[in-house]
Amino acid sequence: MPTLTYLEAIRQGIWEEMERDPTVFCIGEDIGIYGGAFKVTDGFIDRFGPERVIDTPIAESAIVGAAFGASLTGMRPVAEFQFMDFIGCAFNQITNMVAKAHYRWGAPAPLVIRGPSGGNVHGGPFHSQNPEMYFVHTPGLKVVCPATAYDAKGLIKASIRDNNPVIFFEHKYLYRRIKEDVPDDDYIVPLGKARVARSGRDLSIITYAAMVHVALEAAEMLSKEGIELEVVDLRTVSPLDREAIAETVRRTNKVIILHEHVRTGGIAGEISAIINEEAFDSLDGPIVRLTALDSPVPFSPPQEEFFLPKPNDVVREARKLAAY
Amino acid sequence: MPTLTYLEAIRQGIWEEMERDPTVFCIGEDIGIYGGAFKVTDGFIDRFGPERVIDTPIAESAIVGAAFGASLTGMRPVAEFQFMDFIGCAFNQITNMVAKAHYRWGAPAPLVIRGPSGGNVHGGPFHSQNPEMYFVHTPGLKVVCPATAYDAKGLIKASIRDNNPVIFFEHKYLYRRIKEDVPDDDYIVPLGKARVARSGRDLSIITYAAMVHVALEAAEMLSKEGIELEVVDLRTVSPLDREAIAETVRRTNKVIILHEHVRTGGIAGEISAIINEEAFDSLDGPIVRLTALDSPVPFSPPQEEFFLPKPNDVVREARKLAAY
Amino acid sequence: MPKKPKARSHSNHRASRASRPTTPASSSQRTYTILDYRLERPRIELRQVRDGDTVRYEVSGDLSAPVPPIRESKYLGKQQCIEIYRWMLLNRKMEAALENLYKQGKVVGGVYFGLGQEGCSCASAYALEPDEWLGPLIRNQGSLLVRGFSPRDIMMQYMARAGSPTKGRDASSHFGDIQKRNVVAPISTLGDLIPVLAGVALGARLQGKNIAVMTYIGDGGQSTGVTYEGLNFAAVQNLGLVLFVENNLWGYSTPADMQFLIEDLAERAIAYGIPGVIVDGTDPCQVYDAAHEACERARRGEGPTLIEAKMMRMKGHAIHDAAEYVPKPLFEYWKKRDPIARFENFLVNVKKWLTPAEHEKLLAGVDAQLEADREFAVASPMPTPESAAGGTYCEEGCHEVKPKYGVPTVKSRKAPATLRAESAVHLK
Amino acid sequence: MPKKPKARSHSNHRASRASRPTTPASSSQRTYTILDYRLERPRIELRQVRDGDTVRYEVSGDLSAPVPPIRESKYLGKQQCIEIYRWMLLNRKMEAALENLYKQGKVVGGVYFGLGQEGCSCASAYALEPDEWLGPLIRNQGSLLVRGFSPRDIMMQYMARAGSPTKGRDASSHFGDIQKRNVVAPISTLGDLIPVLAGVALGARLQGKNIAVMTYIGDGGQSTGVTYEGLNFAAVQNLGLVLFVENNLWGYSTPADMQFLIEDLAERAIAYGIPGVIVDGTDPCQVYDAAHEACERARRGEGPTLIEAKMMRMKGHAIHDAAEYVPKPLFEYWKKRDPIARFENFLVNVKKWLTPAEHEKLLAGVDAQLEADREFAVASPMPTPESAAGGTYCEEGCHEVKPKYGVPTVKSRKAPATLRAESAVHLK
Ligand SMILES: Cc1ncc(C[n+]2csc(CCOP(=O)(O)OP(=O)(O)O)c2C)c(N)n1
Ligand SMILES: Cc1ncc(C[n+]2csc(CCOP(=O)(O)OP(=O)(O)O)c2C)c(N)n1
Ligand SMILES: [Mg+2]
Ligand SMILES: [Mg+2]
Repeated sequence: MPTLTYLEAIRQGIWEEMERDPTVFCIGEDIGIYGGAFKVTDGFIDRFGPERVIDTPIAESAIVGAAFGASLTGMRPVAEFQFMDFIGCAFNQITNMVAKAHYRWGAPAPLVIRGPSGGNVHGGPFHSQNPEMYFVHTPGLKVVCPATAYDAKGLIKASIRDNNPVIFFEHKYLYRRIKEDVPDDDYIVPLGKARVARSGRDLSIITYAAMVHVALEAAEMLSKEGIELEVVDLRTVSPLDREAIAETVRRTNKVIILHEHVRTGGIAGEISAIINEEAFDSLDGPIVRLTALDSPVPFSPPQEEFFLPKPNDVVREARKLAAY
Repeated sequence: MPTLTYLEAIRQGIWEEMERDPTVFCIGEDIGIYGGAFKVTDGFIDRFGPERVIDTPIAESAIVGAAFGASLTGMRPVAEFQFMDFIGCAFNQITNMVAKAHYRWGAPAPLVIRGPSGGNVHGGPFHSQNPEMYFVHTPGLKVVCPATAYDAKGLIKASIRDNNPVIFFEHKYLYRRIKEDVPDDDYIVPLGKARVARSGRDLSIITYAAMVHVALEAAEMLSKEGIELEVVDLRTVSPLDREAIAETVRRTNKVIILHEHVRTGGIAGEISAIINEEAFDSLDGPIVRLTALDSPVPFSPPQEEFFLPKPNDVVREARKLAAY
Repeated sequence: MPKKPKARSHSNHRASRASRPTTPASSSQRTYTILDYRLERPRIELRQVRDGDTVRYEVSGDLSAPVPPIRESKYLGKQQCIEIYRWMLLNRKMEAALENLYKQGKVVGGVYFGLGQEGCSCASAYALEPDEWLGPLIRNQGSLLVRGFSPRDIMMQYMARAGSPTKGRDASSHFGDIQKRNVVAPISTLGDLIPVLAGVALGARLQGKNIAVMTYIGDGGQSTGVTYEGLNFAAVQNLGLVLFVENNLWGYSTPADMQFLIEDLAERAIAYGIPGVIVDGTDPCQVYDAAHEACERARRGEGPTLIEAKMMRMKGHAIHDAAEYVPKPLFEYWKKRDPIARFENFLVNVKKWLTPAEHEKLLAGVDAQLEADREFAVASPMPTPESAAGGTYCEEGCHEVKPKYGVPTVKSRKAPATLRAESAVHLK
Repeated sequence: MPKKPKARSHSNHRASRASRPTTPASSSQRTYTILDYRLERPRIELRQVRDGDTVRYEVSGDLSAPVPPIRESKYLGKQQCIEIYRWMLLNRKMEAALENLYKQGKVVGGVYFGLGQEGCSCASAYALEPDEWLGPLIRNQGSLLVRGFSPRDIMMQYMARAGSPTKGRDASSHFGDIQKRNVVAPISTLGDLIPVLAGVALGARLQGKNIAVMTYIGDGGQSTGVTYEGLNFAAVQNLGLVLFVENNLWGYSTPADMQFLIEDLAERAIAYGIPGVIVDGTDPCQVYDAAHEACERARRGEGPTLIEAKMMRMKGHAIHDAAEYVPKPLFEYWKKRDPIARFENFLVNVKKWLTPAEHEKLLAGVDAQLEADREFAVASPMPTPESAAGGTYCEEGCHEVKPKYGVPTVKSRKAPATLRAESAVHLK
């Protein structure tokens, strides 16, 4: 099995889908000859030609609109956003035109909007955001946020095959930092299913994307103190895997929710509510949120580090909660 | 004290601020001679002239951008959105340009974006939405949602005087349906402070805007059965009044959160998390969410009624929770 | 700068653009072609005036100009003209029926009218082939009829009935059909359909077929940024979009003059490097001819066309709006240019393609159809409350997604499947 | 439709629009004025070609055309030309210093360059008065210097230091100042500054003063919808916006030809009904003259101007980008048109406004200033981690908001304070 980075895995997933299915095509800014700002579509134009790897003007509403239109004819567009921070430029098109299409008039919209998100790369306020909650809060969309190379490939393939619009957030911190064995063949990871990234009996940490690695690092440290963390990687933040969330709480009775986006209105709130609904009686302590600060993402490294949740924060909160 | 509708109260609040402060002006679509789709600025152009009551092209990003630009010179623009459903057309401008200005470069942005939101008027998927969560989840913005005529006037005045960008959601179902005595003089209702709309000892219901009236109706019904509901009207959904939330839970130990917007990623999640953080030990039962369904707002009356939370839903859930 | 971009090898041939400058670039004068089909150019001015305590609009100019004749079509024969006329009648009479249903309290919400614009809706949609696509706006109920929806569909939409095309979930012209009628359901926010229709043409082209796709935007809605993004995208991608800019002088209460500074919205075509055309929107022959030529261009793979149709919204924005802000003389001026009355005169008196008896029969047929549809619609049930649930997502087995025009043929090219040597990237 | 909208009584006088058609409306030919200041019009074509396994760009055309002279300015005297030249040098050398700091690992993130565009940034900003406003883009670091920021400010931004204008919170040219220098901090998404600057002019006008406000957009960024919305808003509101469209042939890796179909972006002015001007962006005298005339129009309350500056981005998108997609001959062609070398030749050899000795001294002064700033910036501390917190909101006492140009004078008009008789409204 070849060893691929997270980025290579996504690239391979899209490539394979384009080989397999002639209705799949890519559209976005600088994705052709340049291969995209992060090189996810490197070489695609050479293989698939400019017909299926379409460089567009800088016009995000047009990109999403055109992708949706093409999907109505039975195509499966994969639209790249150069940075997910710019998704607000297509917000109306995504949340009103695309997300509501199936409910209103029965039009499936099998399109994927994908691109890099996330911080810890000193990208500053406009190249580090995690805007996924806007879309989790919009019925009609699915929202996918892989944490590993294996999942990245399997989830992008599942997203392309899904008959619903999927917003696919690629964490740019992970693009080249994680590497693992990824099967060369055709597999998918189903949307809406979480995975237990590490089993533990003492307390659960529910998280996804880059924060999975923060949680795992903390789990390693805590394990030495005899505190065994269970790490749940959501993989898909919409739809959420309510069953997996409830199960882990029933097992450990204590839970930390960890996310990289800003605290207020974040996914931790939603998960708190779900736990209340599904497993209130299993709770032996308050649900703890560990999140970024309620501010834009600052640029300067010491500030960004302060802004983001770190393994030490997890360790500190886990100790407190374990002792509760 | 004159009796004013919710709409008249908002109109009076803006009018008074324009009389008081020459830096206040209005900008939006059809707000001049027509007085706005709902007539909130009826007569304003006659009194204040087209210089201060600016009819714009249909261009929401331009409206917000221009309002922000004017605010940088020390003006206090009040921008009307014809329906808050269209706010996605200015999403990037609001969340990236305006919301982040103070954090990034110390520019206060004393502007108000106001307009009608909310359902129950058979407006269909694009004239009934409650998009406030998108902005609650965006640090740098304040989000205000009055439930009464008195508050509507006091809150719009406070919003105009605030040095931060405020998104002011006017519930169109309430515009002409509620009427109360509203002082003719200058008062404000401070942002960020909830109020207890009805005191009760058995369980708390935390809500805002039109749902306050649903809660009060249910409270009336439950009171006859001996269940005393405490109704907390948040008034401002960002910043949230954490103190008021914690207090009511400490008092009643059981809580229902009621909102009109879709369930997943809604404010009930955030409030659940806050309660966990501030008053976990006071909880004698699971936090209950009562919300709209996770779908667009359907048009047909029986469907919309099914979609929205109703007094009977509150009664049913309150009985269950009281018995927990 | 690199001048006159050559057609990129992969995109369809870039046709000569009708609106490109014909004057030498060295002069500071540039000349462009804007085809103008009109037989009259109204000379009327609107201004905002203060009048005692209030501010209002006032018109002046040549308000008593004679009504122009219908311009004979280059393409339409007798039968087609009569068909279009019938659609126009159906459009108008259906809206009259809706107004009645509203008065009877049967309509949920408001009613939108295309009064005075029937010729534009019907004759434009008439230029499309069945396998081509249309995206209507709120006033293009006539276009929907031409595309094969029935008056009962629209009536049931307005009455929020279970049998409506959206099963009660949405209102008015907010419906579509991707199977048979190839109509994209609009959303309220204006301009968003433009890139979507461009995308439909892109999808078809990827499947090997250049089709015409048509949508509309108002004098107000064309101020939105997405209009610009969408039309520019269609232009650079050479997609067969036919965009009707329906300049009916008002965007809700706002006069067109407050939306833009230029004289004719067709001038905006210059900025995209595509053909711009002006037609009298109350003359179905002009509308059809311009639409037909634009569709033919589209089918030849020569890219989009912007057609400005000049006319007047003859009612308020919707049924609640009495349009008191519109100066009365403006209504009177345009009332004389009623598209149906003039087309009737053309068919019955000028061309004598319809005898009075045939005309009567045609009217009666329309009335009968509408009456039957009205009865059907009124008798149809409301949706159940529970029908609000479900359908937010396309679930397993709910739809089969397959290419509409044929499986795209894929050229096989050599290229390495793996990422090339690690290159420098934006933010590591 | 109502023709030639009269100035609405309340807005400033609508000046004659340089780009309005001069041909009679009855012809289908329309002629517009696009002022073109250039002394040469490059004739180069770019195309996408397949080359074995890969796809790449290729240029052809008159690549060996002689370099044009600097066009003598109508307005700039000796002292001003030298000042602009000094700003250009400071701009370029500061960016060279940034490149070095980057290589030394002192820069956080990337570096953006305005190489080849210094004349456009500096000469345009030079046309503004101190109490007027500017909104820079990422490559307009020269404009920021002209507005009164120092090289150390920009260096500290790139090094994310505590003393940077944003106190470490943002990068590159992403800073502003509403107190003294009247600069709006840009955000990354392109085009959003355009309505914002229009709004600044609106604010000033409400306070009784017509000012010029200037901002920039690239050949790529101008494809965004907000560009259209913002410029159209400025046009209809008659606001003194001076928009420089910096056409440097590339938007990241995408050639300008793939952003639009027209030959010159100045043609887009036609669509707004405002003057469109073309300048050679490598000639500071042309840039200044066009900017000055546009600013004067703005100050007279005559509305916005679109100025297209033609030039070439002489590096990659940012420091990580080697721009391998750019055909080498294009770099060579534009290298010969280096704005600094040509302006130096103009000042030293053509006009003899600078003796070689004076020129040496000027260069040395710039170097010394940069060296001092570099040292200061490098020695300055990083922010504390805790400084990330706070400041998301403007708290009590943190800022006083007051009108910058004077309290608006308010006309007193009679009008009833209460809502008129209940009128029908949209959705009750
Ligand atoms: C983006 C957006 N902003 C505001 C509205 C509210 N609105 C609906 S129709 C309308 C006027 C439209 O005018 P026009 O485009 O000229 O179309 P017409 O009604 O004249 O056919 C407005 C402002 C909207 N639908 N979309
Ligand atoms: C709305 C938006 N989409 C995408 C980007 C990413 N991006 C940053 S700069 C750039 C290219 C800009 O090209 P141009 O406007 O020509 O400016 P130049 O870099 O040539 O000065 C792109 C695509 C962005 N900043 N904003
Ligand atoms: Mg209109
Ligand atoms: Mg460029």
